Amino acid sequence: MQQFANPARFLKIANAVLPFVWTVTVILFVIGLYGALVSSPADYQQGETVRIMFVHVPAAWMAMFVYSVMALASAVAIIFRHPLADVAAKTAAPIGAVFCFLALATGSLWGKPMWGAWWVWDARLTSMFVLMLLYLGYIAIWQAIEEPGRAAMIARIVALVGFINIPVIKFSVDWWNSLHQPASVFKMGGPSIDASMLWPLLVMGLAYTFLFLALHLVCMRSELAQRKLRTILIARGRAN
Amino acid sequence: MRPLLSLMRRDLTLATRQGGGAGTALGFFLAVLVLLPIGLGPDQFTLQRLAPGILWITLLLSVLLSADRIFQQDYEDGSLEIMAMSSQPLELVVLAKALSHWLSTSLPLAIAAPFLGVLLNLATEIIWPLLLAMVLGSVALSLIACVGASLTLNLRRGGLLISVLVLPLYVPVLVFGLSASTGSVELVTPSLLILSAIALASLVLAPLAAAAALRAYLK
Amino acid sequence: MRPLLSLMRRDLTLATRQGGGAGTALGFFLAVLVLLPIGLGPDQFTLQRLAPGILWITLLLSVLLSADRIFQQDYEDGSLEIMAMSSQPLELVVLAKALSHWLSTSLPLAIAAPFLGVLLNLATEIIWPLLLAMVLGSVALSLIACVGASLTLNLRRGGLLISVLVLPLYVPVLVFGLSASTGSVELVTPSLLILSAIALASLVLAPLAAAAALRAYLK
Amino acid sequence: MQIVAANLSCERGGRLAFSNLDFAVAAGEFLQLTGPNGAGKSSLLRIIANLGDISSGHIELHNGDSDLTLAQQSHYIAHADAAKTALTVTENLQFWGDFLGGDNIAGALGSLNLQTLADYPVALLSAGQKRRLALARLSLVPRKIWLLDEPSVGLDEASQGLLVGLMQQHLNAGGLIIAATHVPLGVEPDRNLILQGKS
Amino acid sequence: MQIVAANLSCERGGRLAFSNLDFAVAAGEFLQLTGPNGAGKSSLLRIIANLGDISSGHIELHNGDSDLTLAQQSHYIAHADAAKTALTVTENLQFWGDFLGGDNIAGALGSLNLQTLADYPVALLSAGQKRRLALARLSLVPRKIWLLDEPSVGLDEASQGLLVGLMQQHLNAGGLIIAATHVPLGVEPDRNLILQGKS
Ligand code: HEM
Ligand SMILES: Nc1ncnc2c1ncn2[C@@H]1O[C@H](COP(=O)(O)OP(=O)(O)OP(=O)(O)O)[C@@H](O)[C@H]1O
Ligand SMILES: Nc1ncnc2c1ncn2[C@@H]1O[C@H](COP(=O)(O)OP(=O)(O)OP(=O)(O)O)[C@@H](O)[C@H]1O
Ligand SMILES: [Mg+2]
Ligand SMILES: [Mg+2]
Repeated sequence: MQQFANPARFLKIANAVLPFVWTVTVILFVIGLYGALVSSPADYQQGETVRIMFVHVPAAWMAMFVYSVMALASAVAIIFRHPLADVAAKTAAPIGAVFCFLALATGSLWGKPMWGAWWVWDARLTSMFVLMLLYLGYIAIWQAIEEPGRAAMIARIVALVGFINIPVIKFSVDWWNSLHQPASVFKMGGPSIDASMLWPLLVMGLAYTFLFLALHLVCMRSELAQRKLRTILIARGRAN
Repeated sequence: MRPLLSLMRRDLTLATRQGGGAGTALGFFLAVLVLLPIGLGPDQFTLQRLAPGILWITLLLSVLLSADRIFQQDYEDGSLEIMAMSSQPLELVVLAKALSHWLSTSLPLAIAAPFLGVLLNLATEIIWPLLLAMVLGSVALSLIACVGASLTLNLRRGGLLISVLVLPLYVPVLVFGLSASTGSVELVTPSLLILSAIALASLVLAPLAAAAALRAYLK
Repeated sequence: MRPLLSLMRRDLTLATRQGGGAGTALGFFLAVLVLLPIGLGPDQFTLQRLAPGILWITLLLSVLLSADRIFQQDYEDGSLEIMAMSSQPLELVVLAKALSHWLSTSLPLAIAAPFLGVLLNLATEIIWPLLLAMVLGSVALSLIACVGASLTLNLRRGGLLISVLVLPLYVPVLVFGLSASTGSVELVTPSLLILSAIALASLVLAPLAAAAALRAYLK
Repeated sequence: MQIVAANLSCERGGRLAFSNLDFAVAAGEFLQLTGPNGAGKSSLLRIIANLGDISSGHIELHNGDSDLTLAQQSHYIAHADAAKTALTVTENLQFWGDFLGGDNIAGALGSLNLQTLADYPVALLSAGQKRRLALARLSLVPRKIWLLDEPSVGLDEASQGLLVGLMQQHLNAGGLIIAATHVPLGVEPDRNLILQGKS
Repeated sequence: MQIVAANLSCERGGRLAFSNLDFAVAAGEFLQLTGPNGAGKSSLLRIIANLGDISSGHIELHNGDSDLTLAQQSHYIAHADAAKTALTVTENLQFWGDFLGGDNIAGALGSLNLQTLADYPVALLSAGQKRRLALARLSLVPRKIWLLDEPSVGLDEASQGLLVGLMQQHLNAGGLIIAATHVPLGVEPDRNLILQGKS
């Protein structure tokens, strides 16, 4: 893993794979959206609104996935002192926040017809809301602390401490009584939703994942560029 | 005028640089907003009925806690002494700091709160009266909070003591703010007028009280 | 052992001398307790039903806000540096400070709260389960608050940022604490066990996290 | 212009810091306050800056600017540096300039050669660099009266030299300086007031 | 016992404070750190006290107490006084005594004659009196290594004399002192490390 340590090499790799990642993303979205909007039937009770699912569910998955990535990166940063880990965690946060917001927004759009309310305080929605807060808090920390090294360490701790929330979201529906759909894809004994809906859902999930990968690489690249710039400026300030 | 404007500019800069001004306050607002439904139970109709009250209380707390250290830093690093020595009346200094707190924190919250009411599915026709009442009320809230902050300057546990002193003063704002925002649908209600009266009164009285308290700490 | 005990003694002394330890916290508790019924409407039955939730939320906020500067003073006057240099592991220092905060503030609140419930005409048979749950929960609350305090050490606006970081962690305590105190009349419920598990976990994990954060600020 | 104090006494924390103090300083003069810790040097300076209470006696400014108080015509450099750590050196000076009604930022930076640090956030400054920023206020806004509490603390040799230069210049320009110190400042005091503390 | 540093570099706030520093101090020796503001004196002391990060190089303690770290065998007197204003002088010393494992309160009070102030709340102490309280820690708990950051700041003549006495005594007893200062401390340094800052 140390061979990626050197940012220069990372940049080389990133630049190499990015075009590939982008193309895969586009292709997956095309297939997924076709499956979601055209081939799959409207739900017999939910009607056309069911199609929101193909935006909502993957977004929700990503919101949790990205936070886990942040937590993992933070752990790596603490254990292996890997120079890129902090950059990875820091740049993942805003992207994850957007996914989280998307899940919340589409969810509440879906909620209006389904539950007759934009928002209900059931376990999953609440914990998802809390996840949004954690994203905001994490981002705030990076802004609030001037000294980079210090900010990095504090941010790692925030990410790891907040990770407790992820299992809570995943299993909240089973713990507390909830209006929300129980897990129907990732659960014991295989998925329980119709195949015609399942495959587009999974493809969309994959598409989202690649989208994240692409965006993440781009953000990491610019973050590294900024840090380079900063050190140069400081060196100049030191010189005169 | 220039001195006070520069003071406001400085405080606004500081608010955005350290701990992100309105952002953090908004975060706190949301955090409390999560706790209340969990605590009070998720029942749709109860929440809808309680929504305005919940929003007002959350606003009160956010403003109060965001203001608790408004003078402390200036006191500890000696800036306050220099301002007190200058030819600027301390009352105006207080007013300037209070206004920049209002701009950087209370006003954004007051504007955001009614729309966050969606989370408690607040009845949509209340949004506008609520917005108006909160914007007016937030002026009073910021100024009263400043009085509390000046009274508890550099006390450890200031954060709590200030609440004990200030929350009672918040009661009128809460009462009239609530009735202004729930009482009726038309915008201008008697309560709203009383609320504006309170806001104006605090604009005059709060700086006097706060400045006096600050002088006491400086001597 | 002696060093940590002396640290606890010192913190308890300070808590009583500056801003009056439990007194202020209790004041804040009461202030919020007055505010909530005004905001939520004085309707007896609603209040009675909401009483446990209101008490829990007020407890959460009081503990959180009383702890927000628990490390700040030691950091600013250089005491923390000397403690970090000493042969006492920083984790134990944190634990000692957390415990003295619990003794001086959280515990008294947790004991007082159920009886203050009468103000909201809390059903009397709930008092004891509530008391038990709150005493247990307050341990977790104090420790988690310490983590937040260490993360936002000496950030201006720390008081708010801490809430954004900590309140999410408070949610489980609130949920299980609430169901432990309202769920049923017999004392030992599953929720109570989970609550104790949370308390124990935070006893172990919170000092680790807080100490790491403090080290980051000292370097 | 002259500052005259007649049997001044000061009580702090219930104890008499000093009593029956008499002194007079005229324009162009430098009054140096010395004496053991706790003798009341800082307290005296705070009193002159109208930041402390007089228990008895009085202190007056003769033929200074009549529509300004003594404090309003004075610079007071205390132990605290009155600088915001989140702002850069220039931003801090900019603010004090606007607030106190002066705009000689370049001069202020130069006076304690802070030019190279102009764009650094104060959080990153060392003890002495912060001190220099505080002293830069002296050249930022012109004031007739300087009240300095241990001004040379934490300054390196070079900066101490600069400070001496500033003080000399101010005295020659008809300014008035009252400074408390434990170490010789390098400027010959015209008058020396020795406070005898009991502790 | 000996402290040895080999091409030590320190980066603070993204800038290099100093680089490739080499020095060695043995028991009974006094190493004096001088240099312009921002040269890195305080940073170096913090590094030795394990309160700062080393960017490169390393620092070691040879044949000291093997089961204690360097920091654990050191006293570090920084600019902050590590005293609680709500407690009295004695209470503060009492606490540090218990915490650091020493009990020579009387000796500590005497060492900087604080006896008369013993029962004053620290809130009522003057700048130099607070400083003396901080320095009293040196005699409160015996430690082989003293790290002093501008220790004489704010002390009156008498106290400066006491400090000199303490340092001499410590050196004669085989102690080791590293002190940063801008003014001569009154104790002849065995080694003098001059840090060249650029700003
Ligand atoms: C703002 C409101 C909502 C939020 C925050 C939200 C959040 C989530 C989350 C976090 C997941 C991922 C769960 C997991 O992978 O275990 C999810 C999945 C899902 N949501 Fe929502 N949701 C919301 C509203 C809705 C609504 C209104 C519906 C439709 C009635 C809905 C239907 C689903 C379905 C079917 C899944 C997939 C469950 C699975 O396969 O695991 N959600 N939602
Ligand atoms: N904030 C305060 N409140 C009450 N009393 C104080 C305060 N500060 C100082 N004192 C008392 O007033 C007396 C004079 O203090 P002051 O700071 O003026 O002494 P000083 O001459 O400046 O000493 P130093 O040389 O240490 O600066 C001291 O005895 C001290 O106990
Ligand atoms: N808290 C800090 N964070 C980041 N950088 C700092 C910090 N404190 C000081 N620095 C930087 O590190 C360098 C060394 O600072 P340091 O305090 O060690 O200097 P010093 O030699 O002690 O100066 P002085 O004589 O003024 O005390 C300075 O250039 C300063 O800009
Ligand atoms: Mg003094
Ligand atoms: Mg230094």
